[in-house]
Amino acid sequence: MPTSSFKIRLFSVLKSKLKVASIELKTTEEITAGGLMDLACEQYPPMAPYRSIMRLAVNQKYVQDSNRLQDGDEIAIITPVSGG
Amino acid sequence: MPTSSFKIRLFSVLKSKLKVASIELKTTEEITAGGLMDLACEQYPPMAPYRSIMRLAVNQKYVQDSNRLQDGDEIAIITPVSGG
Amino acid sequence: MAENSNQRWINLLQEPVDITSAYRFLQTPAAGGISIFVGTTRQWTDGQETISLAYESYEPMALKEMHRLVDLAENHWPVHRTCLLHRLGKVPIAEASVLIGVATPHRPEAFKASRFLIDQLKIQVPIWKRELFSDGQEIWIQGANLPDPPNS
Amino acid sequence: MAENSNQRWINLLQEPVDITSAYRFLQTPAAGGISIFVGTTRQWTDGQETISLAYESYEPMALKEMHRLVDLAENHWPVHRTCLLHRLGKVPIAEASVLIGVATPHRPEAFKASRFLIDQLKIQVPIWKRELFSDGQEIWIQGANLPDPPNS
Repeated sequence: MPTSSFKIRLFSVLKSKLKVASIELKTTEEITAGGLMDLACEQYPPMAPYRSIMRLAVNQKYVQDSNRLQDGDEIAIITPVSGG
Repeated sequence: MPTSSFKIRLFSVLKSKLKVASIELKTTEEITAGGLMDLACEQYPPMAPYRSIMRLAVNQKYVQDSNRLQDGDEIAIITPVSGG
Repeated sequence: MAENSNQRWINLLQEPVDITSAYRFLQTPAAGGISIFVGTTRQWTDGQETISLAYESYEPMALKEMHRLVDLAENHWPVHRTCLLHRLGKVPIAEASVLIGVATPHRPEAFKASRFLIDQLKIQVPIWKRELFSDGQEIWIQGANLPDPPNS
Repeated sequence: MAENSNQRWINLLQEPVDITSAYRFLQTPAAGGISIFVGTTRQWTDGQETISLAYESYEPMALKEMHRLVDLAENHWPVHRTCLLHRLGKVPIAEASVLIGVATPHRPEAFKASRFLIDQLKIQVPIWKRELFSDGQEIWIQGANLPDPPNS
């Protein structure tokens, strides 16, 4: 499998901690939603404390951690929301 | 006991049936809220079918049928309301 | 510090209910949630067409009962603002006959208090609805429950 | 005969929420009950003073989730009109951050549908609140629940 590159949007506390609105991760293996969040926390340690309250959104829909990702997916990490 | 006279306000279906906004009843005995409604139904038979769904209001408060009435009380017969 | 004075706006109206004024009245720095319920004249009920509703009231008692219901709501929930408005006379299709509004610190009590007030208003407050149908029939609507004397 | 077309007004706003327009949108001959919930910026929470709230959103996804929640509400209750508006950016004290409105034939489903929509919005819709306190502290508020993937 060739290298896949995922641009991940960040919001709220994650954007504040990392001081960027998105990060980019590369992988040479198939990866799941949960795997991508684990990888993000390894490469960006300030995210690690939030790992247990992260949900991945793929193409603007929430997915289970077991979902496999596709090259070209629009990806965002969502922490518990607080609108309203 | 001298004769007591009670003016009773009517609304909604009772006012339509009797075509008056109030009736006056006289009694020479002490009377309860329930007794007054019974008397009204005797003297105004078109009211009788509504006897079981009447509540008396005395001085603008609902009362139990067992309440004794006083000369000078402001009295109204209330059928189930339908505001809202 | 936090504002504790409860305020209420209770009225019977001959003119249309103004939701904008009601909302302005309900706004307060003490509230995080405002729940507003508006009852409107519905055109169709079980295939019968309503032309209009008209409301009559035993007005002084209706106002007293409305105040008593707000007293009860204030005793149960932290209600900072309450609005109870009922229109009398004819209310055309899609227009408001009643507006219930409450402002509370959080949303659960806003929903609970406004639901309580509209449910109780429909049992306790001496207001009656006369419904005019498209077939010419005109009837007084009767509620399902007799009103309760307080403390009974 | 009875009007069956459901209509919805869903939006994210940079400007103040206009309750008058929302109410006009909700009015329909098919409705007997309109329930509106407005979330407002509360000044005091457990003795801490809030100066203002500011909301940010993952906007395209937030709009999709709002539509999905209205789909769910329409599948559960006979909802003729739905209004879901959320303001973004700074929301001063006592002003509205969110407005949920539904119009249904009768009142019980109006209360149920609007309560469902605000409760679900607060779990599912990617909008976050940043709170500025009078002591200079400024924090991102985190909800109590992770959002759920649909059909899970």
